[in-house]
Amino acid sequence: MKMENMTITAQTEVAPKIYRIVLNGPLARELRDPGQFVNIRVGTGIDPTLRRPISICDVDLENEELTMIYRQEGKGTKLLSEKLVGDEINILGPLGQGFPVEVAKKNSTCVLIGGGVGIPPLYYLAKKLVATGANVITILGFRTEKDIFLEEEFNELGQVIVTTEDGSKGMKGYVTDALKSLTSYDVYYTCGPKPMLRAVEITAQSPGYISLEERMGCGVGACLACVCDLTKPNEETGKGYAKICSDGPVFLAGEVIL
Amino acid sequence: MKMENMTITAQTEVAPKIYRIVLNGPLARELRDPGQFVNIRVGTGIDPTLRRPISICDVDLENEELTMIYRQEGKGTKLLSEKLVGDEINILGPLGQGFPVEVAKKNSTCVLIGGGVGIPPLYYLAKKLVATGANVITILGFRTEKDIFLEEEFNELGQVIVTTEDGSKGMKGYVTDALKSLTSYDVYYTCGPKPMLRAVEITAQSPGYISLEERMGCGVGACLACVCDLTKPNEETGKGYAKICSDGPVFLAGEVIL
Amino acid sequence: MSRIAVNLPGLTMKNPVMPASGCFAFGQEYGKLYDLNRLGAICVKAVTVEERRGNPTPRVAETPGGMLNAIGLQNPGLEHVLEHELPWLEKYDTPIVVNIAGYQVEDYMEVAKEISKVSNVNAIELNISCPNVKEGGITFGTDASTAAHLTEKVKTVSEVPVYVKLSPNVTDIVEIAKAVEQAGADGLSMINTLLGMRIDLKTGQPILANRTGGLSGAAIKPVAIRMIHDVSQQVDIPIIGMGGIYEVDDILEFMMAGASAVAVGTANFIDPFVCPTLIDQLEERMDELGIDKLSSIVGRSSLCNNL
Amino acid sequence: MSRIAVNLPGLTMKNPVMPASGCFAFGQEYGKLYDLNRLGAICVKAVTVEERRGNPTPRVAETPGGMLNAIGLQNPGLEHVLEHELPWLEKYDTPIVVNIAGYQVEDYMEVAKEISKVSNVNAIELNISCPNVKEGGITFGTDASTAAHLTEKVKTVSEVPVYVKLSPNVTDIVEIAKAVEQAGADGLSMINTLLGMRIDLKTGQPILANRTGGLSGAAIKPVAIRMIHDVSQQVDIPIIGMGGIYEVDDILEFMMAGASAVAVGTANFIDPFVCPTLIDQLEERMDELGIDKLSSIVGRSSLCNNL
Ligand SMILES: Cc1cc2nc3c(=O)[nH]c(=O)nc-3n(C[C@H](O)[C@H](O)[C@H](O)COP(=O)(O)OP(=O)(O)OC[C@H]3O[C@@H](n4cnc5c(N)ncnc54)[C@H](O)[C@@H]3O)c2cc1C
Ligand SMILES: Cc1cc2nc3c(=O)[nH]c(=O)nc-3n(C[C@H](O)[C@H](O)[C@H](O)COP(=O)(O)OP(=O)(O)OC[C@H]3O[C@@H](n4cnc5c(N)ncnc54)[C@H](O)[C@@H]3O)c2cc1C
Ligand SMILES: Cc1cc2nc3c(=O)[nH]c(=O)nc-3n(C[C@H](O)[C@H](O)[C@H](O)COP(=O)(O)O)c2cc1C
Ligand SMILES: Cc1cc2nc3c(=O)[nH]c(=O)nc-3n(C[C@H](O)[C@H](O)[C@H](O)COP(=O)(O)O)c2cc1C
Ligand code: FES
Ligand code: FES
Repeated sequence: MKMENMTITAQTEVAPKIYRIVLNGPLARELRDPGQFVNIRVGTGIDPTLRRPISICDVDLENEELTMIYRQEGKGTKLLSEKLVGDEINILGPLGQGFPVEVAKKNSTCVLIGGGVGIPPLYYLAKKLVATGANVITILGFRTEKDIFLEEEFNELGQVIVTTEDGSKGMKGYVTDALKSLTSYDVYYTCGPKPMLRAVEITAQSPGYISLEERMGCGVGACLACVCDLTKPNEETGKGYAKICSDGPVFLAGEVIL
Repeated sequence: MKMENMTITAQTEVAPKIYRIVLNGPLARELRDPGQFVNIRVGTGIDPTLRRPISICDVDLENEELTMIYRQEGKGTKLLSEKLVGDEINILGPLGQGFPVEVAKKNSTCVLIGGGVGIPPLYYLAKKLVATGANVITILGFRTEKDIFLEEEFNELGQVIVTTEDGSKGMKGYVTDALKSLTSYDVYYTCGPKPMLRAVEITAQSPGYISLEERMGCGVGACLACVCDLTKPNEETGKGYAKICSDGPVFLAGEVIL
Repeated sequence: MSRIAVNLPGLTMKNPVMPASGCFAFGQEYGKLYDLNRLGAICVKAVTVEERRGNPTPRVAETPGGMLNAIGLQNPGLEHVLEHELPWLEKYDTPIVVNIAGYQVEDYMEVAKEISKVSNVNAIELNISCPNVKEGGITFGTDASTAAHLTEKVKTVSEVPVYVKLSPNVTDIVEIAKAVEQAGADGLSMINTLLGMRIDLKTGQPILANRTGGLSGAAIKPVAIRMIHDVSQQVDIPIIGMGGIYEVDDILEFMMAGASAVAVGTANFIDPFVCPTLIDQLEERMDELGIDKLSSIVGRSSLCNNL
Repeated sequence: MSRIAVNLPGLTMKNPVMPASGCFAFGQEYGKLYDLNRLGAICVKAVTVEERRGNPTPRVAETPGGMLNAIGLQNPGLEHVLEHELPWLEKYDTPIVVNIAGYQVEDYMEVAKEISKVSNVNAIELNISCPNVKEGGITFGTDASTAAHLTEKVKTVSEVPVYVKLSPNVTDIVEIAKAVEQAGADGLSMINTLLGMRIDLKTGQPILANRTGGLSGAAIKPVAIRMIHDVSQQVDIPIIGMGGIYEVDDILEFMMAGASAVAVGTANFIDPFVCPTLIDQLEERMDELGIDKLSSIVGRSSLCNNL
């Protein structure tokens, strides 16, 4: 983990209100696992007060570049979207425990299930899984056709099933509808809104990993803003809860209460 | 009075921590009198909260340009000094009652006495006075040689006496020392720190006009933050005080208690 | 009734926005900038029996996301207000709320009696919460029974509805709110400023000549929301909400917390056009959020209320 | 003694800066980022007798210039702290302050007794001001005699100096400060958070699952300065000042107001290196302002004090 001013080298709107930002700086080299996130200081003064957590979507270790994809949601992401190429931005990260890639064996089948802005962290995961020789099937859930992003990029890494709630593109319905149609896979990885995660956990036929979101204070495990309950107390520490920012955001499915 | 986003067309450091900024926009045409000021919104969010009052130093009505000279004092003027040519900045103004030019008759002698960042509003005043055919003698007080600004500009409009507290340039001492050396003049105009204004008021041998400063809230006369006491109640309103932002900042010497 | 109209005792407002007392003088300054008829109501500066000269300057200091003021209730006094300020406002058909203050109960009563007779005064706001003068009401505002007594007395003489402006500088604002409601208040205004101080590092002394001052602006918004939320669940009289309103969303947040109308103070100093601007933005924002009528969201945060 | 060293009961501090309770857990997280020996002291998260799971999430909400939190005193409980957290801190020679909380007087006493025996604990901070749990102390913090009683009891069992952490959500903080001083408090910590609320416009409901939360950050600084100023003139025990410290100037402002040391809370979330950074900047800023020794400016704003 580092705190560093990184330079924006690209910023584009890839779908309505969805931005792709690329940041350059040595901090990029610190990335350990897909699914880790950074905590972004979107302003310089006292307002906004808190940093904004955004998942790392891709990394270019050689060129020291991190890519993130985010939705312009409220005040902070709006400020972020107004920054220009060449601007510097203060980044704290990489933070948290990401998706375990080593659990996927060569030639095993991994299903990646993402909803909306839960999709981005799955992209670097997919790349890493493909690199280890696993087969990747990706299910991408959107509300409607125009919201779609990253489809092409995932296409290059394996089979992609797009679902839209209104059926305007791909399969009509939810990611779980697509998941039900898959017969055999060895592990799944998922990130998205909580109701989706709950549905995926129930539907899935294999062990899996779930990435959670929560409102954060510190982002480093010190303030206890972002806890979730463990299904059973941690054997080592005896604690009945986990901190999403430092113990997560990725947990083994079933490990935490959604 | 208008509120307008004006464009910065020049910004230079003319002496240590003293900046000259030029703003372009139709608001410039609203200027009525020298000595009026603008209230500048130096940030965009909630911090800094208050606008910063800065006197108008010069105006170019044709090209719609206002010139201000300010000292980088605290947070707000620091933010202002960091703005770049091409940036827009929200201006409220012109505000207040400026120096009366019409009281100076043709060929009469006017003494302008400025201390530090009290000097800028006297510049446009000097130009207007010269235009009406009055003779202008300017006394400019600084702490030390390197703080000097606007000397050359005033030189083109009449006699200039520079005083420095340490004697590094011009006359050693205060503006009042220079004022004492002048024998006959018809009216004086002064702006600077309060102790200087007090000294000038005592020293001067003619009627004069004094420009005051006070911490402001609204800048338009609505909050009563910036009052000063009148020597005797206003005949019309019966009020015993005046608002520096809207009744001033310029008052007839003796009209207000310094 | 329009989507953004609201009705409170004495105040038929075409929209829920009024300038807050002390931030708008008696309207003449901002009246040069826009038509005051666009406002839902106008709340004028505190009026006392006699002229008050207020505190020495500096009277304001900036703070992070806010400001301190220690004006000290400067005003030209009842007679002058009756003769000059209120008549000037007659040309508007916007309801007028007059904020009143005093040293003792009798002062409040005198001002209330005279002011409430004026034909264009629609309501009185009892300032029992000015933190900037020792006798300026803060003692009335921090004790429930004193506040109730004052309210009761003023109600006996006022010909218009009486709103009591509560101080946030108390342990239990609900207690005070309930007491003044029982004493007959027609509504509440909340919140006044939080007591604060800033020190000038160069002198080591407080920036304000009065040493302490009242904190207003965005910084205090969550305190205001909390107090309005808590009070609105315990009283039946309407609340005029204020404290850090800068944006259109803030208006909606205050109303969801339990305010029936809002007042904008400090934000006028940042943007003198803020009141009409927010009013103009209101309907579009309601559309985005699927809010049909403004009156329907009052107190929405407390589930049971008004849904 | 160095220019920036300060001495308080139980706390020999190489500089006046400590992290504030609840914003630094038990040090392990920030200990990965820098050497905790650089700190003047370390104040750890509230400890209760039993493990506490705290409030449901969301537990934080952003506000203008600040944030709300409703963590709800989550902590692993006395035993775990004694066995795991405090031993981990042994490797540092920085004084440790342990913040303690409870449901009733006996709880506080039990924790104080056990914690104060630990060799690397230098002081206890009595949290009588947590606004986020009904039984979390706020009732102790809003009534002078209850606060005094608790202080007295804890003093009978504590082997280290006891600082009482005051709530700002009161009408008269001076009264409470004086009461706990008389009851034997060795120092005061102030201020804890102001009660606040934010509402989510999309749902109409409070953002925090606990509905209300404690407001911290830059927004509350003027309130903290005012309270510290007022209290420091009426008590003789030292004050650890906190509430919105972000910049080096803030440290000096708190000390001029009357604080003998300071704590930094929310700012850690913005910049995890803020404490060592401010410590590093301190002497240069003192030079600029002509301040010789930090201890000489404590209470400078009150003319008479310590000049
Ligand atoms: C570990 C993690 C990874 C994330 N990765 C991504 C991503 O890759 N792309 C993306 O678009 N979004 C992501 N999010 C959500 C993103 O953090 C929020 O959308 C963002 O913080 C909203 O900030 P705002 O200023 O626009 O909204 P505001 O509503 O103004 O934010 C106010 C406060 O609430 C917090 N907040 C609001 N919504 C959320 C949320 N959903 N989760 C956490 N905090 C929230 C903000 O951080 C801020 O503190 C992630 C969240 C977490 C916790
Ligand atoms: C009518 C008028 C005209 C002025 N003209 C000029 C000018 O031409 N050039 C120039 O350099 N300065 C001028 N000043 C002073 C200038 O307004 C302050 O230096 C400036 O506001 C300081 O802001 P800051 O953010 O740098 O300092 P901070 O200390 O961060 O300011 C904090 C608050 O205090 C106020 N404040 C601080 N110092 C002063 C002051 N001396 N007068 C009024 N308010 C103050 C600020 O406006 C702000 O609200 C003028 C002041 C007034 C009232
Ligand atoms: C400069 C100033 C003067 C004020 N004068 C009064 C007053 O005379 N009477 C009163 O009841 N409140 C007064 N207030 C308080 C405001 O009406 C309002 O309650 C408070 O500022 C919170 O709102 P805001 O954050 O929008 O400013 C004053 C506030 C300011 C900033
Ligand atoms: C997330 C969070 C948790 C806190 N937990 C505690 C606590 O356990 N005990 C306590 O006495 N104060 C607690 N506080 C209050 C802080 O110690 C401090 O008094 C307050 O935040 C003001 O300082 P700041 O503005 O620098 O944050 C907490 C504050 C925050 C923001
Ligand atoms: S955000 Fe502070 S512990 Fe997770
Ligand atoms: S600054 Fe508001 S009246 Fe002058």
